[in-house]
Formats: sequence, C-alpha cells, structure tokens
Amino acid sequence: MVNMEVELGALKMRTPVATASGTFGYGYEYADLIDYSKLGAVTAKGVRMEAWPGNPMPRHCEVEGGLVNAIGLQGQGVKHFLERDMFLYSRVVKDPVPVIVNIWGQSEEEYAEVAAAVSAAAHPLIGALEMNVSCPNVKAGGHTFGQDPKVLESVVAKVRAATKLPLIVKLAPNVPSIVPYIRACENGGADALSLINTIPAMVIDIERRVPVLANRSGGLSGRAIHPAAVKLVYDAHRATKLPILAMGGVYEAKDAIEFMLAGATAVAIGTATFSAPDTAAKVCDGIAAYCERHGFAAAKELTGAICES
Amino acid sequence: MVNMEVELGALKMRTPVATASGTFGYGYEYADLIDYSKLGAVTAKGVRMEAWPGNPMPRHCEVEGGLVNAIGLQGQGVKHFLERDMFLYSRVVKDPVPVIVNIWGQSEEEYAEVAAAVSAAAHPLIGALEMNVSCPNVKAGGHTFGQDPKVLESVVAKVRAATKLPLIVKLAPNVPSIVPYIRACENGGADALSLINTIPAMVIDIERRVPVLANRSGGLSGRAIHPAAVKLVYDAHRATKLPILAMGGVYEAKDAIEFMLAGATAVAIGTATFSAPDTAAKVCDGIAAYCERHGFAAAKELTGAICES
Amino acid sequence: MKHDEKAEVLENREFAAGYRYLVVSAPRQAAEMQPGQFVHVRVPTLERSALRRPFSVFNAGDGKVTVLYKTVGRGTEALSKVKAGEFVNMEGPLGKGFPLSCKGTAFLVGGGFGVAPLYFLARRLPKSILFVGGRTKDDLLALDRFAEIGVEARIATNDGSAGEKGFVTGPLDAAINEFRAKGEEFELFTCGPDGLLRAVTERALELKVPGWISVDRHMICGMGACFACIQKTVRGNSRCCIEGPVFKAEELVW
Amino acid sequence: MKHDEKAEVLENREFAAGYRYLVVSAPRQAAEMQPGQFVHVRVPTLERSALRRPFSVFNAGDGKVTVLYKTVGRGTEALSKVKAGEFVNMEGPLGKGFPLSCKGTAFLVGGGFGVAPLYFLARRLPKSILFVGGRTKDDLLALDRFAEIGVEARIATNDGSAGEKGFVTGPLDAAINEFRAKGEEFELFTCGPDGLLRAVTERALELKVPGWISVDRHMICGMGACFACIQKTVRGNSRCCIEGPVFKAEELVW
Ligand SMILES: Cc1cc2nc3c(=O)[nH]c(=O)nc-3n(C[C@H](O)[C@H](O)[C@H](O)COP(=O)(O)OP(=O)(O)OC[C@H]3O[C@@H](n4cnc5c(N)ncnc54)[C@H](O)[C@@H]3O)c2cc1C
Ligand SMILES: Cc1cc2nc3c(=O)[nH]c(=O)nc-3n(C[C@H](O)[C@H](O)[C@H](O)COP(=O)(O)OP(=O)(O)OC[C@H]3O[C@@H](n4cnc5c(N)ncnc54)[C@H](O)[C@@H]3O)c2cc1C
Ligand SMILES: Cc1cc2nc3c(=O)[nH]c(=O)nc-3n(C[C@H](O)[C@H](O)[C@H](O)COP(=O)(O)O)c2cc1C
Ligand SMILES: Cc1cc2nc3c(=O)[nH]c(=O)nc-3n(C[C@H](O)[C@H](O)[C@H](O)COP(=O)(O)O)c2cc1C
Ligand code: FES
Ligand code: FES
Repeated sequence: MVNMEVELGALKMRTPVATASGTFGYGYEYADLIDYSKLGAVTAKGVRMEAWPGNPMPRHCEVEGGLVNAIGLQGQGVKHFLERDMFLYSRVVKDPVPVIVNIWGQSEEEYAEVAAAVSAAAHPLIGALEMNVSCPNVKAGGHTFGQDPKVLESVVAKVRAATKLPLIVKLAPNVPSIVPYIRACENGGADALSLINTIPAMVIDIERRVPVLANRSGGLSGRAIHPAAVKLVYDAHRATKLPILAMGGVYEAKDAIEFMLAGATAVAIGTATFSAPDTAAKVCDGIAAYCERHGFAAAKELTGAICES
Repeated sequence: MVNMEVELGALKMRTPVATASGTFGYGYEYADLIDYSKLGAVTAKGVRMEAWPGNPMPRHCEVEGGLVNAIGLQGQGVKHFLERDMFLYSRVVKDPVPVIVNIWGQSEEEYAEVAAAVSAAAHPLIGALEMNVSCPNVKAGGHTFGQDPKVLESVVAKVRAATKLPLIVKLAPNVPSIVPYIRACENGGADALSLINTIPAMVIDIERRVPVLANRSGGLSGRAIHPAAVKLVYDAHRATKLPILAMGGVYEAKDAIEFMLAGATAVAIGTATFSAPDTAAKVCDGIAAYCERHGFAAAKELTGAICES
Repeated sequence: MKHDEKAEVLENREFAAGYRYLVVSAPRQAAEMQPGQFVHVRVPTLERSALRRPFSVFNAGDGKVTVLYKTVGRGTEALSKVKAGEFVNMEGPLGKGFPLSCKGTAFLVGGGFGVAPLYFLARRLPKSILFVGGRTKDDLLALDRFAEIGVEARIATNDGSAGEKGFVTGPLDAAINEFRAKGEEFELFTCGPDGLLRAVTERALELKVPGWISVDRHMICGMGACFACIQKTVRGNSRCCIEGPVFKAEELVW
Repeated sequence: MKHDEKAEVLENREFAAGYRYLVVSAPRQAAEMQPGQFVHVRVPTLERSALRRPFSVFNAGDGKVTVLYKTVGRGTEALSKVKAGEFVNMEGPLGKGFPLSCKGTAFLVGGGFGVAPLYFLARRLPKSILFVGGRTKDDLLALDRFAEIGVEARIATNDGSAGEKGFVTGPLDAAINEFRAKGEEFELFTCGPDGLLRAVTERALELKVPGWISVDRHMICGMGACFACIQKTVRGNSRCCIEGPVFKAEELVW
C-alpha cells in the first residue's frame, strides 16, 4: 500500500489530488459523481467581500485542447460563502476533505478583509487560503496584483498579517521568469504556491467579426497549457522550498506525475472535470499504481524526483 | 478578384501569408511541395555571425495540439547563409518571394554585426530582418534579450543603426503585458513586430523520470498556442501603429483571419507546415474567399476589422 | 441524484432532415428523469478536452433515455456518427424541470428542438395543446409522436407550408382569446429560441397566468459549478443548468 | 523531386505479430524512389497537429509504395486501423539512399524493421547476403521475401530459436573472415538499432571496406528544414532526413 498523504505546508491532504478553483463550484455541486476518498482537498470558487456579478454572456468558448473562459468571478460574497456554501458542503458531502478557499479583492485591503473573515469563521473544514492575484487592481488602474512583484509582495504580506490559515498564492503563467514572483511570495510570508492560473487568450468569431467572449478575452485552460505549466512548476521548484500545488491540463495520472516529478507536492484538476468528473479519482489511482510500479513507498517521494545529470 | 497585397512596413508582400522562422529551413527545402505564388514572404531559420551547433538530441517532442522544440538555433553562420543558402534559394525556387532573415546573437554587438553583414550583402531577395530576441544574452547571464524592455530597446536601437532593411522584432509571449516591450521596439526604431515566439514548455518522460528534451525545456508551438497568440496580437494592435506579422497555430484560413481581424497585417505558418505543407496555399486561398464573401476588396482591409461596440 | 452512466447507444437515427433521435440505455437516469431536465453527453469521438453537449430529454422510461437533436456543429455532427452498440458517457438528470401539475390546459409552445422537453411533459400532464412554429413544415418535429399521445397541435409556419402562415404566436394568441372567452384555465410552458421565450414570458406576465420558460444557454459543467450558463433573473445572474433550465416567467429579466 | 501524394491504401495487413505491410498507390513516388530513401506518412485519424511518421521504403514500383512497419506507439497504432480504400498523405522520396552499385557481394546487415530498406536494396544489387538478428525468431522479418529474390540469409537470435545463438555480428564476422580468406570483395550496408549500426561502422572502418549506414532519428519535417533529426558526423551536426539517412561509415561520429 502506497502512502498517499502529502503536506502542502501545514495543509494535510489524504491524497495529492485536489480540484481547481472555479471548476468545482463550492465543493458540493459534483457531490453525486465524485469519490471524495480519492481527493486531498477541494478548492472553492473565488470569493471576495461583497457579491460580484461576473462578466456578461457568453463567458466561454471551447477551443482545441481546452477552453477559454471569462466567467469574471461571479459570487455572492464571503458571508454567503461561509454561511451557506460551507454549510451545504458539510451537509452534502459524506466524506469531506479540507476546502481551500480561493480569495480575491479589488484592493489590497479587500484581500486582507476576506482573509480575516474566512479565518474568523474558524470553520473546521476550511484548510487553507489560496490568493488569486490574477484579478484587476482597481486602484492600480486595472493591472492585476500578480503582475508586479512589488505589488504582489505587499498584498501577500497584508493577507499574511490577517490570517493564520495556510496561505497559498496562485501565480499567473505569463511572466518572463517566475522567480521574482516567487521571491515576492516568500517575502510576503506565503506558505505555498499554486501554479498555474489560465493563460490570457482570445477567440474571434470571424463570421460576425467580434470576439466570442463578451469580455473580449479570457483565460486558456486545459490540455493545451499543460507543457507550459510543467515548465513553470519545474522552474519554481528549483527556485524555492515552498511546496507547490500544480494545475493546468491534468487529464490523466501521467500528467499529474509529470507535475510531481517537476516539483509539485500536489496537483489540482480543473477543466478535465467538465468532460470527465471521475478524472480526480482516476488520477489518484494512477499515481498510486505508478508509485508501486516504480518502488516509491509514498506519493510524497515523487516530488522533484526527476533523475538529472 | 481580391487584392491580396499587403505591406509590412516597407516590406511588400504579394499575399499576407509567410512562413515562420525555424520551420521552413532557408526557404528552399520545401520547394518541391510549395506553391510560392501563394506566399508573400518566407522567413529563414535564425542566423548569427558564426556557426552554432544547436542543442543535443532529442530536440523535440510531439504534444497534444503541437510540438515542444529545443533545436537550439543550429546554423552555419551568416557568411554561409548569404553565400550558400541565399544562392540555393534563388536557384531552387522558381517564383521566389522576399526572404525575411531571422537573426540572433549572444550580445548586442553580435546582433548589430549580423544585421550589418546581411545589409552589406544587398541581396535583392532579402526583404527584411526579423530579430529573435528570445535567445540567451551571454553577458547578462543567460536572460533573454526580450525579457527586459530596457535591454530590448538597446539591442533594437543597435540593430537599427546597423541596417536600412525593414526591421521586424519578434516578441516572446510570456509577459504580463506586451505594451512595455512594444514601446521598447518603437523607441529602438523597429518597423514591425512579429508575434508570437514559442511559449516556454517542458515534457517529462515519467517512465525514465527525465525531461524528454536534452535541453530539458523548449518552446511550445502549434494549435495549442493559437488563442494566446490572438490575444497578444489584439493587445499589440491596440497599443501601436507598427504593423504586425502574426504567428502561432495557424492551420487553416480561419486562424489567419482571426489574426488579421485582431490586428495583424500578415500571418506566418509554422508548425502546421510539418504535417501539411500545403497549409500556406490553402490559407491564402481561404483568406481570398473570405474577403469575397464578406465584401472586402483587399486583404489589407481585414487588419483590425473587428466590429466592436 | 445525478449519475454519470456509460450508456449504450440503442438507436441513433435521422427522422427528419438534420434531426435525429438518440436512444440510450441509462437505467438510473431513466428512472429519475423529469420533463424539462436535461442530460450532458460526452461525444466519444471528440478529443478528450471537448466539452459535453447538453440535450433536453425527449422521453425517459424502461431504462432508456431519448433525446431529439439537431446536427448543428462539430459535436452533434460527431454524435450523429455514433453507432448502436457503442457507448456515450451521459450525465443526468440535470437541472430543474417543469412542474408536473397544471391548472386547466397546458399550452405547450415550442420552436425547433424545443418541442423535445414539451413532449416528455405532455406525457405526464392530463391535458395539453401543442403550439408549434417554424420557417417551413420541415421544422415541425415529432408531430406524429404528439398525435400518438393524443395531443392536439396548432401550427404556424412562416411560409404557410403547414398550418397558419405566420408565427406560432398567431395560433397561441387565438387560443388564449378562445380560452379566456370561455373562462377556461390554462398555463404556459415553452422551450425554443429566445425570441419565442420572450414572447411567451410577456404573455404570461400580462395575463397573469403561470408561465414556465425553459432557457438554453451554452454550458461548461451542467452542474452549477462553473457559472458559464447565465440568465438574468430577479435574483441576479442565475445559472441555467441548476437554477433552470426552467424558470418562472416572473423570475426572468431579459 | 519530392511529392506529397494523397495515396490510396491498397493493403494494410499484419504479417507477423505487431508487424504490418502498408501498400499504397503513389505513382509519382513509386517511379522515383531509391533504396534507403524514406516516406513521411500523415496518419489520417490523428489530430491535425500530429507530426508525420517516417518509414523506410520496403519496395516501390508499378505505381505502388510498400512499407513494413511495427506498431509501437499511438501513430503506428492508429495507422494500423486505416483500411484499404482510405487515403493517407505521403511525402517522398525523402533523404539520401544507398548507392546502387557494390564491389563484390553486398553484406546487408539488418535488425528489426531495418531489413525493410535492405530488401528494396537487394532487389537492385546483383549479389547480396542478408545478415539478420533478433531476440527470437519472431523478430526476423520478411525472410520469405528475401528468399523469393534469391538472397541467402544468415541468422542469429539471442535465444537460439533460429540460426546461430548470439548476435548477428557472429555470422557477419564469420562471413567477413571467409570472404577475406578467399580474397573476395564485399561492402557493408546496414539499417537497424544504433548498437548494430555502430558495430557495422567499426568493422567497415577497421577493414577499410565501404560501409553504408542508415540512421533513424526522430524527425519533425523530413525535409531538412527544422534540424530536429541530428546525427553527429565529421561535418558537425548533420540532418538525417536530408544528409542521410544513409551515411558513409567514415562520416559518422558516435
Ligand atoms: C438545457 C439545454 C437543452 C438543449 N436541448 C437540446 C435538444 O433537445 N436538442 C438539440 O438539438 N439541442 C439542444 N440543445 C442545444 C445543444 O446543446 C447544442 O445544439 C449542441 O451543444 C451543439 O453542439 P455542437 O458541437 O454541434 O455545436 P458547436 O456550435 O460546434 O458547439 C460549440 C460549443 O457551443 C455549445 N453550443 C452550441 N450551440 C448551443 C446551444 N444552442 N445551446 C447550448 N450550447 C450550445 C456546444 O455545447 C459547444 O460547447 C440544448 C441546450 C441546452 C443548454
Ligand atoms: C528514416 C527512418 C526510417 C524508418 N523506417 C521504419 C520502418 O521501415 N519501419 C518501422 O516500423 N519504423 C520505421 N521507423 C521508425 C518509425 O518512424 C517509428 O516507429 C514511428 O514514427 C513511431 O510512431 P508512433 O506514433 O507509433 O510512436 P510514438 O512513440 O507514439 O511516436 C512519438 C513521436 O516519436 C517519433 N518516433 C517514435 N519512435 C521513433 C523511431 N524509432 N524513429 C523515429 N521517430 C520515432 C514519432 O514519429 C513521433 O513523432 C523509421 C524512422 C526513421 C527516422
Ligand atoms: C471556468 C473556469 C473558472 C475558473 N475560475 C477561477 C477562479 O475563480 N479563481 C482562480 O484562481 N482560478 C480559476 N480558474 C483557473 C483554474 O483554477 C486553473 O488554474 C486553470 O483552469 C488551469 O487548470 P486546468 O487546465 O486543469 O483547468 C478557472 C478556470 C476555469 C476553466
Ligand atoms: C522547430 C521550430 C524551430 C523554430 N526556430 C525558430 C528560430 O530559429 N527563430 C525564431 O525566431 N523562431 C523559431 N521558431 C518559432 C516559430 O517561428 C513560430 O514563432 C512559432 O513556432 C509559433 O508558430 P506556429 O505555432 O505556427 O509554429 C521555431 C519553431 C519551431 C517549431
Ligand atoms: S454550466 Fe456550469 S454552472 Fe451552469
Ligand atoms: S526532420 Fe527536419 S531537418 Fe530532419
């Protein structure tokens, strides 16, 4: 029996497989179809202080190898999340796993407020916070928080001061080098990294000559981004001791194992769930089988276990 | 009859379809299979001053939706290119189009030297220079020239001073915003932009637990990167008046038209040629048919012709 | 409870130009499916990252689920090539369906493949009339099936090739007037293009009769997990896949 | 001249466990193909961004091109499902083949599917002997075809299930000694795994007899345009697809 437990900083996961934010609702929507015993955590959809309507429709477009989406972070605010969604999660899911609460804000202060509100709830099923820094900073004229290492460090530090929960920062992939952003997370006091968020992308309807998405552009996810994500996880692992939650185009165990060998402690399944909700369970079983076949007693031994000259 | 001529700055192209650097040799290798009357230009493989061996094998890996490559810019230097490859091009190709010479160097000085050498040759079939700034700057410890807008501006200015040929700068896609890089190109004196180079990527062989490529990582090209490329072309076109040569996952006319509506003046076909050498011809015909169907008298009218509210 | 069944294809045949019936064996879904609910089908020959395709249920029972679909794009095109004996993954029952009781007569107002859930509904309601419209008579689907179960159809086509010439609102408004003149009760149930849904919504609100509107939106998950499938309602941006697809007329904001 | 022909599949059948013959109609390539050259096949059922697959030509003539292939991965697996009457896009003739003359006897040294170009070569040379090795007798391919054209085969298998027990270098070295003892001339031609190629290269250099070595490398373009398919040679990094696949022994650097 392979020991599947991993630790993403202080977050204990019973398997190295989680779900990715925005693709798994608040953890309970897929409950009928999911074997939670194969999951180590679920990540909730991004939440801010107040309700937010999200983008106009259409919000997505299927492309070869994945999906471009601009949902726009619709949600009902942190109070509703804590009172209703966490309640439903604990009621609906039989064998629940820790929830990673994905948070965002339009200012550094809002990030800290959301983090404080989630911490204050002290919900036993809330296991960590994940900061989505790929959303527009209203004060800084719409640049995202994750775009500039200085801004990133500052917002991470503010959230760090507001919470004792394990703090994961989710980084954007469209950077020349991930290293300055990792330093910012380290300096700000992050406990772990999530890699990668979607890649900015756009689809144009050539017959109507308009962008397909009402928001014009969106984020590319799914199989198409996997090789780029592996590279970023590899680079990140070589640059830091912070544990990494890797995501981007995991469709089968092989993809997850690539991430772990590149340096991830755990992986999250996003877009693949839409076409195959049993992906997470299959990935978990596949990781276990691989460990057995290759003589690893524990899944955590896979992290960074690349053989390099 | 649709007028297919476009002008990429001072480079006149008889159609808006070119080939992409590194995927079409020195313009003559595919000669038996290509209808050059459908092409507006060909881009030669990257060339520097001296010969360069490139990376160890394996140099590529097929992935879903494309290819990860780390050829490593093998070549025999600019003298060999000008004397032998340009000679062969002019001999082998019946109905030749201008060659865009893709150049690189390990220092700013080398870029300028290569540009000067190509200019000095004054070969009638050489139509433009394309600077590949996604290669390591030996002096700056291996960062690429295209990574920092300041460095980029400086190297562009040096090349600008060394040549009167139309100067295209080819930008990397992995940036938070393309705008500072475009400003650098404008300030440096570029005539046009190429977008996009490959996206950094990596594939791991999980059975042997090693990176598949000897160079560990490489660049992702092909269908997978198309939606990301469209977004960058769109952003670039809104930020600059410089004409854009767009590339990244063009497999059919629709993909090229998306690029043109997003703001490209012309497109280049890369990875698609490998599986279907007739891609460029089909794309050219498809653009003409689209123009007719939509009442455009000239292909150049497609540039930026998106209908936005 | 939602299921994801590996459903054997029992039948996949064209019954009108461009329209097909797909009958699959999906016992758990067949047992629980309600009219107006939908299924999410994975087309096996599309690449693995392709999204599922949502279809209303035309009929369910005896371990089988039937959908009626139009081949419009690459997914339905590929689906049309799947042969009996092959398998498709199908999620369902999804979404909130129609109510299964109705005061007086159910006016079922359909356009295109919108008649699919209305047929399933008609089988469960004691008394209904189908109002159906299309450009030509070829757009009128499954009329024989409605006739079989004794549902009268009132028809309009743009070109007059069947029924009245004009829009389906013609016979609908005539019936509304007729029923109101007689003081008979009715409720409105509709599924079809947005224009039709709005026309029916307006009438329901004006007449203050219950109106049940089934809204189609492009979907990613079909489970309420992604917020792709939004329809504006009095509650804000609602998810069609879980808060709908059937909404009450007074909930909708167009 | 290179062609890209839409080639009708005439035959695609298994002839040994895991090995298949693919015969296609490709008149222009069949007319120009030389032994040692290869074709680049687009597998029609793979996604459009999939690379072509390179195969040596086993035989060409009468408008037909035949390759002998082993199903090893997703491309050859998918190729094995293509039926007669369907079409594959095929580029060829590609690369530099073997010389078509030989002083004395041609020693053809093959391993696995490496016998494919040697068969085509044997048909063009007046006098040749095939030296072939494998793990077991099931790895020895197309021996009947060599026999048909009167080529003697000298065999070694690791397990002794056919021919000598051991490596193909056993019978090869024996023949070399035999020919040298008799003062008869021979040249070496080889295609197969790298280990075999190196062994033959060494012998050619040592004995100072011409050695013609066909090297397989993973390819992208097959045209000399991408520099993916490198073999070290005395000239530096050479492209197998255009400077090879057949190299002279003295050119190669291992
Ligand atoms: C709740 C619901 C019930 C439906 N019931 C039926 C039915 O009973 N019969 C029927 O023929 N069709 C029905 N549709 C529409 C059906 O889902 C689409 O026709 C189908 O998804 C088109 O797929 P495609 O790949 O052929 O088209 P493409 O245009 O190639 O599809 C591209 C993408 O857009 C989505 N899409 C395209 N058209 C629609 C549409 N009209 N609605 C939602 N998504 C769309 C696809 O799912 C896919 O993700 C229903 C849709 C919804 C939301
Ligand atoms: C000049 C040349 C001649 C060849 N002749 C023959 C022949 O006559 N018969 C035969 O069975 N095979 C031959 N091969 C090998 C054949 O090309 C591979 O077996 C085939 O490409 C495998 O494809 P796949 O998709 O099944 O394998 P996968 O492993 O899924 O392929 C993945 C990628 O690797 C490449 N690849 C995998 N194995 C090889 C290999 N051994 N050589 C080159 N590329 C490879 C594929 O082309 C593809 O791009 C030859 C190769 C070369 C270069
Ligand atoms: C529909 C959709 C909605 C998403 N919403 C969020 C979100 O709210 N917050 C966030 O941090 N990431 C969000 N993401 C990004 C995913 O969590 C994940 O990082 C990305 O999709 C890459 O993983 P994948 O390829 O497995 O989907 C979303 C992705 C999708 C497809
Ligand atoms: C095998 C290969 C080699 C390449 N070599 C170069 C090069 O030498 N210089 C350069 O600027 N870009 C090079 N590129 C990048 C392409 O020119 C192009 O920007 C990229 O592949 C995206 O286009 P595509 O998706 O159509 O291939 C190379 C790409 C490939 C696939
Ligand atoms: S389709 Fe995902 S919420 Fe409705
Ligand atoms: S495969 Fe492209 S140069 Fe040989």
